[in-house]
Amino acid sequence: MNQPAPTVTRSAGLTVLYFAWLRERTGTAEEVVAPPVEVATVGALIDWLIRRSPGHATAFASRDTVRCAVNQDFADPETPVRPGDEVAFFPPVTGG
Amino acid sequence: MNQPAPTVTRSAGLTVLYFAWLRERTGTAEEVVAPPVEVATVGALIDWLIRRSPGHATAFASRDTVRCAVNQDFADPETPVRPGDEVAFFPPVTGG
Amino acid sequence: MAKVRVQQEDFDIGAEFAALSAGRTDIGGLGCFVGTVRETAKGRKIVSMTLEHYPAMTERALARIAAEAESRWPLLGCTLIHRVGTLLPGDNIVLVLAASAHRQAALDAAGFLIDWLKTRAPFWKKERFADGDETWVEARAEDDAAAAKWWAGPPSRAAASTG
Amino acid sequence: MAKVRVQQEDFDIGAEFAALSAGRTDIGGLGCFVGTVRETAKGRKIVSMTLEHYPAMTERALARIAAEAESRWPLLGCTLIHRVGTLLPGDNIVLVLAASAHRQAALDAAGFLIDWLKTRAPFWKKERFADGDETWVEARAEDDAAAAKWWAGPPSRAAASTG
Repeated sequence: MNQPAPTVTRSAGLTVLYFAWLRERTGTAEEVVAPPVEVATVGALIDWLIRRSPGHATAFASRDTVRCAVNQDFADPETPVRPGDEVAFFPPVTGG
Repeated sequence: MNQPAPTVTRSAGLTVLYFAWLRERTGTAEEVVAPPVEVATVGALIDWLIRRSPGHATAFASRDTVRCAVNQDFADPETPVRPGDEVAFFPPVTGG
Repeated sequence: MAKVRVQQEDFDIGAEFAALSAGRTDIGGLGCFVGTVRETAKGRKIVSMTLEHYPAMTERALARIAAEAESRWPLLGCTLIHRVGTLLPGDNIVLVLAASAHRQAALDAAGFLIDWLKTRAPFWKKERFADGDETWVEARAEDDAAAAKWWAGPPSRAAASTG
Repeated sequence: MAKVRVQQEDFDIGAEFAALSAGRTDIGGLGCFVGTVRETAKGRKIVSMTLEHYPAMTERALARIAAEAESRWPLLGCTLIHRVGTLLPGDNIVLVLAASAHRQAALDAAGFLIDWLKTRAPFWKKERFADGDETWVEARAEDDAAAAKWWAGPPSRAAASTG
């Protein structure tokens, strides 16, 4: 009982960006979040984000239409995320 | 002996044009010629033209590098030629 | 060497050709593609299209696509310009331009640049229809297929000609 | 519908794009190729290039090439402009431009137009070298091969994408 409780929050937050219909469904363009340390990958981050609001749950309901970039590089569910990272979620791109 | 002699020349001439090195080798850009009626195809016309001058002979020495158009359409040695036609000889084209 | 730009304002196609070839005598050909806003989308008439992008990532993604083209073809320069914001039918959206000593490289690189841009640069289009409805354009399987074909290396038509 | 022109003076690339797309909202993409005079030919430095043509035939040949492209792709317009006379390194020689609702058609048509123009339009180039020597450019087997590939119909890459 002398042991300190495990640290479950991070000191630095993760910046999460949403584009296109993910922005519309979450109602958020950018948020800084502090998930527990267990949230160490993009996939785990999504699992954690969908509990933030019904809008988040709706945005990620069809995960195979959601794309991601970590620090401005395309990423996938296994890509690690760390405090200080910028994680962006968006639909498949449609420029050109 | 009452029969008239066969007509061996035409009343209307053939216009022959030369481009690029065919023009340079024949020394001619355009000439109107009146070959005998037997000269009824491009191939026969070349056989006849090469006797006009050493320059003509040189121009047609390598026939597989000579291209032809009859009345502004690409032609080949079997293409008919008739009085009044415009027949052009030139190397393979190199535009673009 | 590549020039990449994201901007709201229109681009000047002639000026981009001129900028790429100014003072150069080693270019033999320039291949170009310009994408424009069509008024009809899936049979419905659109009144405008709004392009959103991910600013921190976009120019970097375009530069990578250009660098990939430069690694695949002997380019003497390339330009990628993409507009963002609200555009009207007939407006220019995107310009890609590739210069090379030989025509097939210039044309193939231009095709590659637009195919990869369509699947690898963070832009999203929203169409606004005459009835006020707005929908995000969905990515198309054909675009993925068009981009994927370049993984197999230059297509056979490129091998048929070097100039 | 096609615009074909043979001229001594330079062309204005931006103006040709604008002319083809002016007032139109059905175009989704324009593919373009511009050929320019390279200073080096087979390792030798050229000082000028003179283009000769067959005036009575040239525009007709260009119109046929354009018509063939229009029969193969759903084009909304195309432009072929070829310069004649004496040109200097860096000068424009030829412009081909094809507009379509979809990008692959526009790009493929532009490639087709330049490939066929190179083998079916009556132009001949003579290069003048720094030492005063002049030689007629020889037709290249690669150009014939590039033109011939279109006989087999649109290449497989065209089939992969419709837009």
